[in-house]
Amino acid sequence: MPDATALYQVVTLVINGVEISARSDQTIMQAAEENEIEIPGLCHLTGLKDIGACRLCVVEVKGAPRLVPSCVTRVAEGMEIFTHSERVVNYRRTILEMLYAERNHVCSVCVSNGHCDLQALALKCGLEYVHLPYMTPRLKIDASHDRFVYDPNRCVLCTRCVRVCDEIEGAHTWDVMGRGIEARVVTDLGQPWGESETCTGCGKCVHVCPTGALFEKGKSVAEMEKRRQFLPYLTVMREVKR
Amino acid sequence: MNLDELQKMAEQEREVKEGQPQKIRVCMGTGCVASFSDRVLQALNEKCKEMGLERDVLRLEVGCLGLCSNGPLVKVDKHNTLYQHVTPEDVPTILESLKEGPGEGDICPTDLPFFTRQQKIVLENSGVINPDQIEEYIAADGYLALLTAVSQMSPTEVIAEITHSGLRGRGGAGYPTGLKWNTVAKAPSEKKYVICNGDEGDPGAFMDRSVMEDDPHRVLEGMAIAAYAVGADQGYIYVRAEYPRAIKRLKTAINRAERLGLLGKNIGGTPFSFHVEVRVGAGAFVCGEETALIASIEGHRGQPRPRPPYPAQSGLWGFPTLINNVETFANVPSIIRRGAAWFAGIGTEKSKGTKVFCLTGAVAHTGLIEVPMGITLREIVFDIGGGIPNGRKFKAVQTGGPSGGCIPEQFLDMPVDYDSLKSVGSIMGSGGMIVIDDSSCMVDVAKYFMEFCMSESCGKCIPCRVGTAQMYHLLQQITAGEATMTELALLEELCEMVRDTSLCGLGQSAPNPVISTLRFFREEYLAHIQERRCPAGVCPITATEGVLSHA
Amino acid sequence: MSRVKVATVWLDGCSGCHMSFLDMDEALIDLGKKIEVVYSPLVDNKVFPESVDVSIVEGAVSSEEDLHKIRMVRERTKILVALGDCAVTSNVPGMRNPFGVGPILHRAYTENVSIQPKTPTQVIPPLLPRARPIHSVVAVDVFVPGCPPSAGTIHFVLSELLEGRIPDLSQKTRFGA
Amino acid sequence: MPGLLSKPAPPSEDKRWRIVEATMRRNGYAPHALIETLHSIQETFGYLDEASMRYTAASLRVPLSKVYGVATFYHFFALKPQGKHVCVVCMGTSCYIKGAGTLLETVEKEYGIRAGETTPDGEISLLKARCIGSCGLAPACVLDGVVAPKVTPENLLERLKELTGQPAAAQKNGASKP
Repeated sequence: MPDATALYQVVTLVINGVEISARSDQTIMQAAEENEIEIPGLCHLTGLKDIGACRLCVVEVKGAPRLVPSCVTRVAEGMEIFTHSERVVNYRRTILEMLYAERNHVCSVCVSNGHCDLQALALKCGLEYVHLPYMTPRLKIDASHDRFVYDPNRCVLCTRCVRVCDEIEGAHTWDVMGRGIEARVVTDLGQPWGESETCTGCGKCVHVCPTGALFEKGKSVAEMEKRRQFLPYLTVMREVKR
Repeated sequence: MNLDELQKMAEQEREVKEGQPQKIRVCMGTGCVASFSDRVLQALNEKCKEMGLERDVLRLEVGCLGLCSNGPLVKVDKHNTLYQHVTPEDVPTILESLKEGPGEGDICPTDLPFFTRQQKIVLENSGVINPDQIEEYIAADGYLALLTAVSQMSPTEVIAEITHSGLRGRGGAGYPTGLKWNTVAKAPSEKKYVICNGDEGDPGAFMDRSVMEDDPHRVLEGMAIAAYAVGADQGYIYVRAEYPRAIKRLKTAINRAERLGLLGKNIGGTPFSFHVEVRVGAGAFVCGEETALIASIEGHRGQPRPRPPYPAQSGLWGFPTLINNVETFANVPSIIRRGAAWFAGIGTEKSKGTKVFCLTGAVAHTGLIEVPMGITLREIVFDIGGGIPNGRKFKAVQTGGPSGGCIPEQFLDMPVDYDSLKSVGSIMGSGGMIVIDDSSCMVDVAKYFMEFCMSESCGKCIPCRVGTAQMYHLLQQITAGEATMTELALLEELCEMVRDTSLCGLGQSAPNPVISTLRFFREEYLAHIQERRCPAGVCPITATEGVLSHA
Repeated sequence: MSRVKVATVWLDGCSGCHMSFLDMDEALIDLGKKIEVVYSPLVDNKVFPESVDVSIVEGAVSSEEDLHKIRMVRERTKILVALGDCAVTSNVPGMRNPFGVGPILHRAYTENVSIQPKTPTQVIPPLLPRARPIHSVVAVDVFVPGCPPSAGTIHFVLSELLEGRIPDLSQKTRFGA
Repeated sequence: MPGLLSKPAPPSEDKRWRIVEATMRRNGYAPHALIETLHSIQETFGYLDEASMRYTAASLRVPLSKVYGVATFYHFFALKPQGKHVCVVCMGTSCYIKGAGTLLETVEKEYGIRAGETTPDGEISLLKARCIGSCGLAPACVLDGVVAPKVTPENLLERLKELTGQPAAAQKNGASKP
């Protein structure tokens, strides 16, 4: 719900040649969405804090020296934005390819086949094949939890699980360990998930996970559908309480 | 301590110095200590005791004398002689020279261009004063600028002085310092911070370490002046854990300065207060990026965040924060003391003042140099550095570390300033300058830097995390003779993409060493790919057939 | 008008893509008027012709033999189609890649075998260090992801090629479809 | 969870925990003192074990996974004890172009360990450094805290063998010391 006392102005800007107006406290992504222009994003999930990490949502802003991440960049008066220029469309495809090449994403045997954000993005961005060499790391699956499984082979390090656990559940069981290409999401002190003393077993991480990296035990190929209705609900309810 | 008292103390200190007996300076910079100058000092102390000269000969532990390659260095003030490659066995000869004058011993000529072509501002006290003695810094007009600023200038006047001096950030990109200060000063907030970035992570660069070790008060004074100008009362100096000596000296320096009222509460008897704390880094190059550095001070993983908002608006714990690097702050006291016009008179039109470089690699004289902006690369390499040893041929100068590039021979006469370096695909960076001769393979050099960026990438954004790893593997294929032109095309494509889409400066500049070597040394890449041959003979090319043999 | 010469090739895959090809059912009859299948595991001809208009390849490149075969196919083919996820991404055959050849053979022929555990050294072509997608070995003209791509997708690909167009599959099929 | 609401007790009776506690106290047990505290533990005990990370988490009220995330992000922190002797090969640019790669390979080959590892007998840990700032003396190594300038593969092995008390092969062959 918009706060009537909030300090914002209405600004006009141009997205893909179309003049639109937006509130000055909105991000480019929100403004575009309201005008039915879809900008792809992966680390972005409405209800969680944006971190501008996946870079899929980068857009061109006329006069700006660099591409800007639309999930964390606020609109401004007179901005001229191109969300689907040839350059950014190509970059998006390469970013997706990087994810496919980084870990071992084998869609045909994945629990999330057909319900996967990464797969959907690949389709949306016209990714037909991966021209980068596959890096095929060897990563161990953690099935120690009695209800859930963590398969790092399918993790894209979007940190949605980390954020939902910290921001919404308040347990902060997940975090990222290591750095660079060696980075992994882990529970507590890197021990098996089933041994975590902080995990409440709420399953929020499983349902915000864009891929089959976190899933419910007992689900077979293509059976894991994620339910995320709780996220906007919880967010709104908390705002009301405040 | 107020301004009058400070000046009186400086005067007294200088008088004491004048009346002092013979002085022998032993370089205790990290380079010389690594060559065992500590043993030389010990021998000197013992010998003096033995000869009963303890009171007559003052032995000074000083910071870096510059010419690290010829260490340990010992300087005798009386006849202004610099002894090089000193061992404990040389001590008697040196003591003898106090009576007889310099005769024997391995004497380093001080009229070398290495010494005469330098112009010292930041390093003016390095190798001259004992960094642990605040009195020596005060005798060299230390803290005069700070007390003058807080007692006689308004913050606006201080910023104006810095702006007019034309000082630009010495950390890399060269953002105008005055402009940065002004933004922080104008940010509306009760609380503000000043951070000194001492996380010098470029391999092959140690200027900031030297400044922090050899003249820590200069950095603290610069920070305090900045704090006064922008309205901050708390500062942090973020130093790499790899620099234990710098950490110790800074902590000592803060302590001494607080005791004299030159830091802490009510500096110089004015209402201005400024507290400084040392924060120790823990081995992450990316923490040189300002938002990552802030995250690290806050106790988080050192991962950058998108800007805006800039730290000047929302930095440490969300408050406006000024971040400059060590060398930038070290310039400030001199500018305030000697005036903006004096500083602006040095250097080129757009790059003012001097720059400290760490000259290493394939040159005769390696070490720390401070030169006016606008000097040519040729002067640095061939005059100051004394040229390429062992009859080798010059190939390139690498500047800017992993974010910079390799500059080939045709640009040797180019003046060294921010814009010229940028125009040839490199950057000023923090000041690493590595001379490369024809025994090095440029593809191998590019691979070296890519490995660096890959393992220093924080892993937050995809282009940098995966892109640097992909590029490193491609370079590995090329140096192993397993690559085809397809791999080269892919490498070039990734360079562009990683540069344009990465979140922070590390990723955005990670492709630079590849881009610049591809631009100037493309034939070396082609030799590896098409002829399966490393022209410099560095890469062990073993592949016999195509990409599959090692896949 | 002579019919377009089409070959289908089976590398390291489960033959599911060929099954899907056959699933075109009655559409095959119409196609048969326009194309001639000159080489395929589905027909008797065991020699790959010197010149082929379209080669449809299923499966990843996993062994020395696959490598030899795909290079030969590429040389003799005008338009090469990578059919299905194994050909496009290496898919299931590629799942061995993180482990390396030695441990995989050991697991398959020694660890999980009770009678005469021994890794065969003859008859079977040696495995490449990694199973690879076709495009990492030879140039590919058309990528048809899917596991397997549906009969409709394959029909669309052939129809477009017969019309002289390179099919745009970006919205028609995807990895794992 | 015990120790979450009350002040947690150190993992052991070891008096050195007082040093760590002093660091936390000086920082008011604030969560942002995490890195400082880990430094203090590493300095005191040589590495960070699970118990010490739990203690830190409880004392500063920082999530366990965050402590682990920070401890593994920074290369300076070690989660395993180091060998009796530590050999650091500087991989700074100057050292690299003067052959630091060969130095590293030599030690790796001789002791069968990779950079970051310790020999099974716990004698030697081999580490890489980004730049130890002794570029003028390239290639340089740090052996048990002492910088060794202008190192060659031969004299590096010799020095390592001196450290571990084993006779150097080169010495036996009558090669002169550096």
